[in-house]
Amino acid sequence: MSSRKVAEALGIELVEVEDWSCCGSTPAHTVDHLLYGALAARNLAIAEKMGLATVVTPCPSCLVAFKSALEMVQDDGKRKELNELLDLPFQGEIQSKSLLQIIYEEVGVEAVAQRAKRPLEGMRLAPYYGCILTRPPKRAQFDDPENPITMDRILEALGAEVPEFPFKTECCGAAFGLPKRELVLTLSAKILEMAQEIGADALVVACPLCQQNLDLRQGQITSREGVSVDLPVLYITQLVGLALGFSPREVGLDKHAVSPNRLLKKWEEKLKE
Amino acid sequence: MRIGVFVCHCGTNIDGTVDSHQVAEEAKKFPHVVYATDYLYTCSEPGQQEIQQAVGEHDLDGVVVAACSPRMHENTFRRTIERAGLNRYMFEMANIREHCSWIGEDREANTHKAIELVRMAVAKVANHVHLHPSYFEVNKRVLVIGAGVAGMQAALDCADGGLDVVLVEKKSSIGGRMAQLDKTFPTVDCSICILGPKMVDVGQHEKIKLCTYSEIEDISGYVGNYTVNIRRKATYVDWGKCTGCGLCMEKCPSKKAYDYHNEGIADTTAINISFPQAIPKKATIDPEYCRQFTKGKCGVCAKVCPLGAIDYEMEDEIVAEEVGAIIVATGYGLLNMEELGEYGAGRYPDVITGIQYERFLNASGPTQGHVVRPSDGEEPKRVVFISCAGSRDASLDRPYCSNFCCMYIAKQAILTRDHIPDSEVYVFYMDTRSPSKGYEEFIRRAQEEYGVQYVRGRVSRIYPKGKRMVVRGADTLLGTQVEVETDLVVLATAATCAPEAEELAEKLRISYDEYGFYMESHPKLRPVETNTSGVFLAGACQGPKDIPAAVGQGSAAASKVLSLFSKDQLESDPQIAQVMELRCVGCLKCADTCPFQAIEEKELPDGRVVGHVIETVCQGCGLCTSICPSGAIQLQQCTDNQLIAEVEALCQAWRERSSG
Amino acid sequence: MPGMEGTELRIIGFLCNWCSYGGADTAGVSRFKQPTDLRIIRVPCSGRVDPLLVVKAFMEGADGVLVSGCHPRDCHYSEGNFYARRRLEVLKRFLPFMGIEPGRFEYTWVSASEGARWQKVVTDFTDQVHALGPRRNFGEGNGGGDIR
Amino acid sequence: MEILDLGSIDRHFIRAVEEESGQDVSHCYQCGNCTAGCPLSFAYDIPVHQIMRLIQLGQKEKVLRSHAIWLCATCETCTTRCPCEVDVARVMDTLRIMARREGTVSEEGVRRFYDTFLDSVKRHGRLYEVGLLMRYNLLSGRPFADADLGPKVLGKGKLHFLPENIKGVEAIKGIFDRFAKKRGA
Ligand SMILES: Cc1cc2nc3c(=O)[nH]c(=O)nc-3n(C[C@H](O)[C@H](O)[C@H](O)COP(=O)(O)OP(=O)(O)OC[C@H]3O[C@@H](n4cnc5c(N)ncnc54)[C@H](O)[C@@H]3O)c2cc1C
Ligand SMILES: Cc1cc2nc3c(=O)[nH]c(=O)nc-3n(C[C@H](O)[C@H](O)[C@H](O)COP(=O)(O)OP(=O)(O)OC[C@H]3O[C@@H](n4cnc5c(N)ncnc54)[C@H](O)[C@@H]3O)c2cc1C
Ligand code: SF4
Ligand code: SF4
Ligand code: SF4
Ligand code: SF4
Ligand code: SF4
Ligand code: SF4
Ligand code: SF4
Ligand code: SF4
Repeated sequence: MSSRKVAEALGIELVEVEDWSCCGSTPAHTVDHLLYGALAARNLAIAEKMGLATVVTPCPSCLVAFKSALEMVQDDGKRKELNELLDLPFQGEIQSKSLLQIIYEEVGVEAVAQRAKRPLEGMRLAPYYGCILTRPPKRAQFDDPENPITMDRILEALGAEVPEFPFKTECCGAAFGLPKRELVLTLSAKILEMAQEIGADALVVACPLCQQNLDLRQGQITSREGVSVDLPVLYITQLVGLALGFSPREVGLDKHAVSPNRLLKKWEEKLKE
Repeated sequence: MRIGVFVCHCGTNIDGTVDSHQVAEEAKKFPHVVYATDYLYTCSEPGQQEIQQAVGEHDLDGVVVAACSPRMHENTFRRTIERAGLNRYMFEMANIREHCSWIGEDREANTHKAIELVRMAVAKVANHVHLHPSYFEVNKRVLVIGAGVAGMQAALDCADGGLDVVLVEKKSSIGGRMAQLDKTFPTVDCSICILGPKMVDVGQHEKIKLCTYSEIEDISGYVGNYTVNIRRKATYVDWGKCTGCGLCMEKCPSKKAYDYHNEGIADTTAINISFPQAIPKKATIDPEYCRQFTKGKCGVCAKVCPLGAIDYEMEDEIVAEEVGAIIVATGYGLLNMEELGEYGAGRYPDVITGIQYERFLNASGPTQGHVVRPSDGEEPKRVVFISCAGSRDASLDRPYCSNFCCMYIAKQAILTRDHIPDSEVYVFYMDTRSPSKGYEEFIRRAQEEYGVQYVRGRVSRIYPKGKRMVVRGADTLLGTQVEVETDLVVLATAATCAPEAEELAEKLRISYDEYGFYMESHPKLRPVETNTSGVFLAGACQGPKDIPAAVGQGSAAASKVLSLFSKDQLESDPQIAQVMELRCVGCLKCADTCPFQAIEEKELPDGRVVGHVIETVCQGCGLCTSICPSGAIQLQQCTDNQLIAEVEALCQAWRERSSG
Repeated sequence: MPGMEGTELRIIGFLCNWCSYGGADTAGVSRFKQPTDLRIIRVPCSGRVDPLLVVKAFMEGADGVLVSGCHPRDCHYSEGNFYARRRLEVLKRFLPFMGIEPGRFEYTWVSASEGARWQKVVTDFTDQVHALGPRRNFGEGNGGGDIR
Repeated sequence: MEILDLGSIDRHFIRAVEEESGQDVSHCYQCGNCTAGCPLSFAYDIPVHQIMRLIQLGQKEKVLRSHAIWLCATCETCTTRCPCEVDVARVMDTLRIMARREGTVSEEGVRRFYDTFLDSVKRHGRLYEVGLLMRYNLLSGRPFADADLGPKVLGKGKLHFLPENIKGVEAIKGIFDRFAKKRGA
């Protein structure tokens, strides 16, 4: 798990929420908003009981679920309904943030850069934020909805080259990988193509679902959409990890479908210079 | 006292949800009421005559009309009873329309409320006394703030009518936005060609004193007698000497100063004359860019100026002017396009605003009228216009329509096709708004004669693709997503209030709406008046409007001032504070509180000191009345007794209600 | 006139002529429906509202009193609303000592263009007073029952 | 093209959508921005602004039987950019819930996927990915879909082969049970 190691190295203390359960993400809210809220609220209630101030999640879908539950709990009527479903009462006195937000706001770009042992020089990276990390702004309360820049700033500070990437928030097809694969292929193809067009060596993501869609399916995209794509898709935490001095294996770069070896090689050469 | 009550139906406006007849019947039971009736339209001529008649027949000495808001017809009815021989202040209105019939659907509750409102009004009138206005001299000079086309028109009309005018303009030249435009719709005549002569007239008019590069510092006084302090900002050039020869501009080494007139599409020099037709044509140094100021050395302009006009030591100067009326014509601002993140505005050089495009189109603009793409200076072959960029947008807190952009888009689209015959022009729009004479025909011409593609749908996103931009929108008529690759995108950014409009309003004590546009006294019937007497509005400061409308309002405001000044003396409102000297203990708390310094110390023959209200200065706010420890100073028509009478009448009604 | 007894409470409003009274007019012109409890008294400026007048209204049996003026920097008389605010704030702290719940008195700002805001202010305040219910001790006729 | 009888406006439906979504559909002025930005527009049978229009006209059948509502990925583009501040994504979500209730789901595959997903959460407390993949593929009658990904995924230790039940599985079941009771199912 790259996130945990990186967080620790940045001085963020992560405690696993005991016995966490899946928040239900997209499927739950198409069934019922109350059920959706309750599944997320269960985790938050446990975290509250553990005395934690913030729940951090690497997954924007979970984040949305948490934020929705937190929104619901502000309303007295809805809070009552929620708690009728839960074993452990949920107070709503906790906040929820993405790991990216914690790194950007609490650690700070400069502090991250200062800890970098191996700057990301020579890498040309296209940051891809996905559709729900910063939108809608009212709920996300983080970064800019149209032109988010937090990953850009972190990567730049770590020495990478970050070109203007117009599709930062275009949708990759989200949860449709199984039920509507062709949609994911079409949408992900556009994003990958644009990244290649601007000469990126890799896409940088902050969401496991985006990562899956964009990384795993490149073979399918190439054969179905008739566009040849071959672009590693890395988590922002993995890149921060590399800069902090972790080995590619330590940050889990061996687990990707599209090998980042070319990128790594380019980087190592640049570092040697 | 003998009070008559007249309850209005206002057609069905009141009687629809209030039983006006029953209100009149109940009113007959109130103390002092000797006559009560209801009438279909009380403000109509027969309605007013009925009041006049009743005053005579029933020997009334006080009148209550229960009808619309007093803000609507108080003056109408005051005049009515005056014609019947009563003192016009022996009158009160009960607002049973705006505050009652229009806001509740329950007829019983409304009727009941109306009865209580009438009862309160009756109780107040019973405490009224005769009031008589006094008269004061008027200073027949007028201040016009803002020298756009509206302010210029107002100034010229006033000056031609014989008034002395002080015209204050923030920028170094008069002309306003219109001076930036290329051509004007719907006739497509050259903007500066029609504005230029007017600017010269203003500049040369012996009755107009021009204060450009100036702002209002503060204003005190009241209608007929205002004192205005004007800050004349330092230009660092002695305008008495400068001839506008432009030599300094040629030699100034600081060539990257922001060019306001060209909306930043070109740079200018630190010392500059904002545009060739500027009036007055004088140079100004922008200290933000001048090396003498930023680096402490240069002095080139001082060396080259043949007239020795440069003065780096110059400081702002405050000049006081005495005037009797004020016309505000400060125009509008434009939305900062960076608020439109989805269009990449501010990030992508080839996404520009409509006013920037005017400068590209303009033959005296930085490109001599050649339209080019800012990123590489090449001629665009495709131009996309996006209407309502930030207007009609509740998500940006700007739900209103900016009024003139539909029309100028059509104009710019036509001009684009004129300038670049092989160009393709697209307009994304939601509706086209073209309600004035010749306007709709103009938009049709853009489509029919000039082949401009109008696409009904909003644009969601713009992103760069190679050297071009991709505009992704919808065609809602077809129900489909559309995309077009283009060289240039022009945003019709929303018209906003002028910068610092609110601050100026507070100095003038006029109201503004939630967007910062100034509030007229009545949206239909008093469109250029404000609620502060002596202050008038003209042009886009009241709300976005085009040139014909702005000019019309300029003339209208001028005629209001001319008619105000047609009398040598003005009537003062007698609804002001009065000190009962017997009760006054001379603490002068009232004088400390009065925001208008309307209270002075007065020594009585017996040596006692009391407060004294200066009649013409008092504005009738009543602050003094609520601060006075001995109840000695009373605001006429709103005395303690009158307010208490209202409260008591209401509470009496409540008590009767609960005891059944 | 027992018609409204039980459904309406006794609410009185002091509104400045330039802003809030105009705002209430705007709400009317826009037909923004409101509860019927409120009776409005027009004053030139919220600064004209003597705290004693508010106390008087409560003594005489009002269940709620609302004062509304111009927005802080928008006063027709430059600073009347600042005076009003200062004095009425003091009053607000004083009311509980007279046995009047603080929720029965509000001081707010509404401009002449804010019809929708006025509708909300009236509705919220009326709801707030209804939540507190009618004042105890009232009905004897002299209204002074609350002050010992 | 059929003639739409404007007398057929189902006000009850409009109110239900408004209540459940918390949105005022009359705020939509048909600018088309949602359709313009929607990444899935290309796949929709009815563009999203027309979904909004059909709701305004109370056309319950057409809306709840549309494919579009099931192809929406809840990407929030429409909500983010709607100039009238309509939370369009929330409306789409509400329509899916209503379509389930009314039994008018037009995209069985998508619904089945969501159900299988939730079922996995219900059984194991977490997502049991391989189980989800297999169950879903079995149910949809294409057992080998995405089989090409198998080695890529399993070989890299990405998906877990055996379900990893959480201790609180009972607690999760409790949520589902109480929920079912509350909704009267
Ligand atoms: C791109 C574009 C194209 C247009 N094309 C047309 C067209 O073709 N035809 C048409 O009819 N209309 C057109 N218009 C509209 C036109 O610009 C306005 O109708 C017109 O300028 C309004 O005139 P105004 O005098 O009310 O305001 P302005 O022109 O804005 O003038 C206001 C003046 O007041 C000054 N001022 C502001 N605040 C202060 C202050 N506090 N103290 C002192 N001075 C101050 C300003 O500097 C300015 O000089 C266009 C507008 C735009 C944006
Ligand atoms: C159905 C309808 C609804 C409307 N609603 C609104 C609304 O809600 N709000 C709004 O702002 N506007 C409204 N309008 C527009 C409004 O009617 C006009 O703006 C307004 O009446 C124009 O006033 P006027 O004085 O210019 O012309 P008019 O009202 O037409 O007055 C002209 C007068 O001149 C007289 N006259 C004509 N020829 C001669 C002659 N040769 N010699 C002597 N006298 C002559 C006529 O008899 C008439 O009395 C509405 C219009 C219509 C048709
Ligand atoms: S007096 Fe007022 S309420 Fe009566 S008819 Fe005239 S406008 Fe209507
Ligand atoms: S300052 Fe001197 S050089 Fe410059 S324009 Fe004026 S007269 Fe000419
Ligand atoms: S002193 Fe300033 S304005 Fe004059 S020439 Fe030098 S830089 Fe230009
Ligand atoms: S004038 Fe036209 S472009 Fe401008 S805001 Fe109104 S409708 Fe939109
Ligand atoms: S506050 Fe009252 S008592 Fe004091 S000086 Fe003024 S009028 Fe006289
Ligand atoms: S009413 Fe009193 S405080 Fe107000 S202006 Fe007149 S004297 Fe001054
Ligand atoms: S973006 Fe909003 S206003 Fe525009 S069509 Fe869609 S829902 Fe309606
Ligand atoms: S949330 Fe749904 S309808 Fe809205 S833009 Fe995304 S996919 Fe389209």
